[in-house]
Amino acid sequence: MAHPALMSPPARREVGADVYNEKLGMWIFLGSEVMFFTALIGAYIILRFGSPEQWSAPGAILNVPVTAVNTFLLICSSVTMVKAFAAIQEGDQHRLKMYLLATVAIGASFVGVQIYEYTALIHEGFLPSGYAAGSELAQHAADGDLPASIAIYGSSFYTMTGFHGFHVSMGVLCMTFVTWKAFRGKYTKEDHRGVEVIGLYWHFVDLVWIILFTIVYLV
Amino acid sequence: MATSAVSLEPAAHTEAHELSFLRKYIFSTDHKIIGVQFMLMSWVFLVFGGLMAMMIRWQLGFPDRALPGGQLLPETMAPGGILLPEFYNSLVTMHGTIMVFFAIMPLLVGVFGNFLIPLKIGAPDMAFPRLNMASFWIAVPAGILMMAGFFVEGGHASAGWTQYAPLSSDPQWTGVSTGQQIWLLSIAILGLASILGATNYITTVVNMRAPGMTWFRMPLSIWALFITAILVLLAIPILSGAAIMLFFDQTIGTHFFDWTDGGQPILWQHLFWYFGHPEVYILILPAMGVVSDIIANGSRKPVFGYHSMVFAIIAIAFLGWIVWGHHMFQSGMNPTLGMTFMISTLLIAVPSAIKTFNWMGTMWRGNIRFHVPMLHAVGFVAMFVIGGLSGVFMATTPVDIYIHDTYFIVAHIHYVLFGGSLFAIFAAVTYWYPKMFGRMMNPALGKIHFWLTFIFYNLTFFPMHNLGVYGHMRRIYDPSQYEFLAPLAPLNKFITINALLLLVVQLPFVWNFIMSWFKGEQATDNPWEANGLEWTVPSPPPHGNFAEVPTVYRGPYEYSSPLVEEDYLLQTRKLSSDFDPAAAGAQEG
Amino acid sequence: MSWILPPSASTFAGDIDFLYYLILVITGIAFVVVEAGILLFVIKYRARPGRKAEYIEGSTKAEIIWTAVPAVTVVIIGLMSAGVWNNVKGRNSTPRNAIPHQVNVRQFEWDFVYRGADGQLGTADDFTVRNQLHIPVNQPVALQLNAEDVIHSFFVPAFRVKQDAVPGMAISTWFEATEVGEYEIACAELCGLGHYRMRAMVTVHSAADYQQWLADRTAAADEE
Amino acid sequence: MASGPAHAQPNYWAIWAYLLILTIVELGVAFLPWSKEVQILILLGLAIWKALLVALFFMHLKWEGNRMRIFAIAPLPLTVIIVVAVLTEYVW
Ligand code: HEA
Ligand code: HEA
Ligand code: CUA
Ligand SMILES: [Cu+2]
Repeated sequence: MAHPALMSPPARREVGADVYNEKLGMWIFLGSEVMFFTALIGAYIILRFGSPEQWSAPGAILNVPVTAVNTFLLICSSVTMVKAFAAIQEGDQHRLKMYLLATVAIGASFVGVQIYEYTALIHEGFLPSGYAAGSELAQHAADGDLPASIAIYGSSFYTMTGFHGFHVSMGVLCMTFVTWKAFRGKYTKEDHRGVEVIGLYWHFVDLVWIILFTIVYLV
Repeated sequence: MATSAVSLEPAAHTEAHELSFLRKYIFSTDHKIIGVQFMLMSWVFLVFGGLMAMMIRWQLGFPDRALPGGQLLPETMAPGGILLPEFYNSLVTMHGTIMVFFAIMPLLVGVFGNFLIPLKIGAPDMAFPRLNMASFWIAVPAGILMMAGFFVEGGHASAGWTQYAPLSSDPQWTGVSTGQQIWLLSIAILGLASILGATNYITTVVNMRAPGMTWFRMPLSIWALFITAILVLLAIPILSGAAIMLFFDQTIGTHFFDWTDGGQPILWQHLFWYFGHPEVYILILPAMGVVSDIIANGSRKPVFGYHSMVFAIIAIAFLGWIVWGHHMFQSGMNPTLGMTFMISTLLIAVPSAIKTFNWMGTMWRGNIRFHVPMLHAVGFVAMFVIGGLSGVFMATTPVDIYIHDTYFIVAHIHYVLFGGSLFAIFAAVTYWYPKMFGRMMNPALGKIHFWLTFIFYNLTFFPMHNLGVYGHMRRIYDPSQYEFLAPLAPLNKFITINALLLLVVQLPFVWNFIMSWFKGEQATDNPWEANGLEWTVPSPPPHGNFAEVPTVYRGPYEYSSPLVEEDYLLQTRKLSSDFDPAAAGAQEG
Repeated sequence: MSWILPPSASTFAGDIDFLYYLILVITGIAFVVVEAGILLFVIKYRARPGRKAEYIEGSTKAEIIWTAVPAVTVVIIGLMSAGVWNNVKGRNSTPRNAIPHQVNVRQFEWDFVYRGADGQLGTADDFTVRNQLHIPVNQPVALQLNAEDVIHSFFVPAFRVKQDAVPGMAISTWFEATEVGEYEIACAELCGLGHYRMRAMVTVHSAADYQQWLADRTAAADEE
Repeated sequence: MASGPAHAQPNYWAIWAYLLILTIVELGVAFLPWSKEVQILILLGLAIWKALLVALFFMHLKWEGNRMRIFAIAPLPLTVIIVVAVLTEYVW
C-alpha cells in the first residue's frame, strides 16, 4: 500500500502543509531565488549609493520605450499563463493548450526583444565594462552629456537583466515541456500540478521583472 | 520541472520489479543509496583535504626542508620538493574550500540529510527522488572541476577560501586566472546542487511525516537538518550571486569589486560573510542534532529539555543571519556597525550554552553506555565548547584587533569544524553504519580510533591558540621571516609532527569502515536499542523503507520510560494508553 | 606554550590585554565547569548491570539558570568592550596632537610618508622611507592607510594594533607607543605570494633622538 | 490542485488592465520633472504595488493558507537586513 503522502492529495492533508509536494517545493525554491536576486539587487543598491555619479538619467542610455513594450509582453504572458491554469481547473483542454502556447510565444518574444536591446546597446558602445572606447556613447561622455564613467552602471545593468533573461529562458524551456505534455493530454481537471507549478515560477519571474524594470530603467 | 510523475515514483518502485545495476547503484533515486554515494564522495575529498593539510603543516614546521615525496610534484608547485609560496597559498585556499564545501558539508547535509530524513519521519523516500539524484550528480562534477583547477595554467585559486577581492577579482595580483574562474564556477555549480537538496529536504519534512509524527515528536537530528536546509536554501544563493559577480569581474570585465572604477572590495566581504556565517552554522547544526540523538541513546535518558533544544537550534539559525560583520571588525567597516555585530555575536553564546548544558543534563543520572558513537558524541561536546569559547574572544572587538587573522582563529576553526563537526560525523557514521550497510563496525578498532584521534587532535590544534596569542599570523608561508615568531618554531614543529600522526591514526577508521562493509558481523534491526523509526525496519532497509505506513505514538527519546520494562520505547510501539492518531486522523501540521 | 600575552608597548594595549585576561578567566571557568562536569558524569553514571537511568525530561529552573548566567556574562563583556573599541577604532578617536603619516601600501612593501619640515602632509617637502616607520615615544601617531593594489593589514603585535588597508577606502588608524625600541610590523591580510615576507620595522625614539633623526633625514632629503 | 477551482475565479483580465495602467503611470512619473527623491519613492511604491498584485492574484497567495503566505514572505526580512546594514557605511 502506498504512503499517505504519496496518495491522492486529500490524503496528504493528513500531514504537513495542506498543499501538494510540487507546489510546496516550488514555493520553497522561489525562496532561494529571492535570495539570489537579493545578492544582485542588493549589490546594485549599495554600489549605486557608493558612486551615484555613474548613473545617467532614465532613458539617456537605455531604451525605455522598447523595455516598456517588453514589460507589457511579460505582463501579458503572466495573464495568459494564469488563464491556462484557470482553463484546466474547469477541465477545458482546448483553452489550456491555446493559452500555454500563447505564454510560450510571448515569453520567447520577451527574450527576443531583450537580445535586440542588448545588441543595440552594445552597438552604441554600452558594455558590461562601461563605454566601448571610441564609441558613440563614449563621444557623448567626452562632450559631458553623459557620466564620465558608467562602469558600475553597465556591470549591474547587464548582470541583473541578464540573469532575469536567463530565468525567462529557463521558464520558456520548461513551459514548452509543459505545453507538450498538455498537448498529450497529460493534465486533467483533477490533476494539473505541472501547470500550476510552472505558473508559480513564471509569475515570480514576472514579479522580479516588475521590480527590475522600475529600479534599473526608471529610477 | 515538477510533474506528477516525480513524487509518485517511489510508490511505483515498491512494486517489486528488478532495477538494473545502473539504476540501482549509480543513478539511483533511493535516498539511502544517494546518501551512501555522498559519503563515498566526501571521504575522498576529506582525504584530499587532509593531505593538503599535511603539506601545509610540513611547510610550517620545516620551512627549510623539502617535502618528503615533494619531488613528485611538478616544478610549478614544488621545485626540488620545496613548496613555492604561490602553491602554498593555493594549498591553504583549497584545503579550506575542500574541507568546508566538499567534505564536511556533504557529509552532514548530503549524507545524513538524505539517509535520515525519510527514515526518521516515516516516509518511503524524499519528496522528489529524481531531484535528489540530480543534486548528487551535479555535486560530483563540481568536485572534479574543483580538483582540476590544480592542473591548469597559473595554478589554482590562491586568495584564501574567503576569496577576498581585489586579490581574487584581478589576475594581475596573483597570476591566477583560470584556476580562480574554475573555483568560482565549481562553487556556483555546487550551490545549485545544495539548493535542490535543500528544497527537497524542506518539502519532505513539512509534507511527508508519517501519521503521529508531529513537529515536536521529531528527533533533534531531523529538526537540525530541517533548519539547516532552510539556511542552505537562503544562504547559498547569496554566495552563488556573489561568485557570479566575481566571475564576471574576471571574465567579461565588469567592475563590481574593482575600486578603480566605482566597485567596492568591501562589498565582496559583506556578501561572502552574509553567506559565510550561516554557512558555519550549516556545518554545526546537523552535528548538534545527531549528537543529541546519540547522547540520549548512550545515556539511556530522554534529551534534557527537548523543547528548549529545538528553540536553541532555531535561535542559533536566526542569530546566524545578523552576525556576519564579526569577520570584518578590522576591515575598515563602520566601527559603530562593528559594535552592534559584537553584541549580536556574543548573544549566540546563550542558545549554545543551553545546548551544551542540556547535553550534560542528558548524561546526568543516566546509565551511560560507551559505545563508539557515544565516545565521539561526548568528544564532540567537550571539543565544541572549546571552539565556542574561543569564539567569544574574537567576538569581543578590542581583543579581535589583536587576534584577528592569527592562529587563534585557525585554532577556533578547527575546534568547531574538526572537534565539532568531524567528531559528530564520526559519531553518526559509527552509529548509523549498521543501518546503512547491514553490518556492525568493529568496536575495538573504533575505540582505538577515537582515543588516538582525540589525543593527537588536541595535541595538534590546542597549541595553535598559543601561537595566536603570541601574534602568529595565519596564511603565512614561512614564519621564520619574522623575529618575533622565532621562539615559536619548536611549537610549530611539535604541531606538525602531531598533525602527521593525526592523519596516520585515521587509518584504523578507514580500515574499519572498508572491512566491516564486507566482513562485519550482521547487524540486527535495532543494535543500539534506540527509539527512532529507522530502527523498526530491516538493516539495511528495503527500497521504500516501510512495509506499511508507520504510526507514531510518542517522542523519540522515551528511554528508561517507567511505562515499560526495557529501557527504550520505540516511537511506533503502541501501548494500551496511547490513542491512535491515524484512526483519529489527527495531525498538528 | 602559554596563554600570557607577549609584552605590549602602547597606550591602549593595557585595556585590550585586560579584556583578554578577563575573557580568559570567564571562559576558563566555563571550560572547567563543562569539562569537569562531563568527566564527572561519564564516570559517575557509567552503565552498571541491573541499573536503569532516571527518567528525567528536564528542569525549567535549571535551564533558566544556565540561560540567564551566560546571557548576563556576555552582555557585561560587551559593555566593557564597547568603550575600549570606541577609543581605539571609533570614527573620531584619533587624538588631535597625533603625528600624521601617510602609508602607501602595495605588494609587498610599506612606504611611510613623513611630513617634512613644513609639518604638512601632501606638500613638496614630504619624504618617504620604505619599510621604516620612525616615531617618538609617548606621542600619538595617526596613519592614513592607502592601499594601492589589494587589501593588506597593518599589524604591530607589540602595540596591539591591526587595521586592514583597503584600496579605494581612506582608512586611518592610530596608536601611541610607550616604550623606546624596535618593533616588527607585519602584514596580516593575505595579499599574494609575498604576503609572508611583507615585513617592516617601527622604531620608537626618545623625544630627543626623534628630533635628531628628523633633522638628519630632512637634511638628507635636501641634498637630493 | 484539488478538483475544480477552490475559490471564485478573479477576473484576471481586470488585474491585467490594472497592471498596465500602473505601468503607464510609472512611465509618466519617471519622466515628470519632479524632485528625484519624490520620484523614487513613488516609483518604488508603484513597483511594490504591482508586485503585490501579481503575488496575490496570479500566484493565488490571496487564497493560500497562512503557512504558504509565511513561506512566501520569509526571505524578505533577510533581503532588507543586508542592504540596510551595508548602507550604514554611507549614512554614518
Ligand atoms: C562550525 C563552524 C563554526 C561555529 C559553530 C562557530 C561558532 C562561533 N564563532 Fe566562528 N568561525 C568559523 C566557524 C565556526 N564558528 C570559521 C571557519 C571561522 C574563520 C573564517 C575565516 O576567516 O577563514 C570563524 C571565525 C570567527 C570569527 C572571526 C574571527 C576573525 O577573523 O577575526 C568570530 C568573531 O566573532 C567567530 C565567532 C564565533 C562565535 C561567537 C561562535 C559561537 O557560535 C560559539 C558559541 C558557543 C559557545 C560560547 C560555547 C558554549 C557555551 C557555554 C559553555 C556557556 C558559557 C559561555 C560564556 C559565558 C561565554 N568565529
Ligand atoms: C572541516 C574543516 C577542516 C578540517 C577537518 C581541517 C583539518 C586540518 N587542518 Fe585546516 N583549515 C580549515 C578547515 C579544516 N581543516 C579552514 C576552513 C581553514 C582556513 C583556510 C584559509 O585560511 O583560507 C584551514 C586552515 C588550516 C591551517 C592554516 C593555514 C594557514 O593559515 O596558513 C592549518 C595549519 O596548520 C590547517 C591544518 C589542518 C590540519 C593539520 C588538519 C588535520 O586535522 C587533517 C587530518 C586529516 C583528516 C581529518 C582526514 C582523514 C580522513 C578521514 C578520516 C576519512 C577517511 C575515511 C575513509 C576513506 C573511509 N588548516
Ligand atoms: Cu600585504 Cu599581506
Ligand atoms: Cu562567523
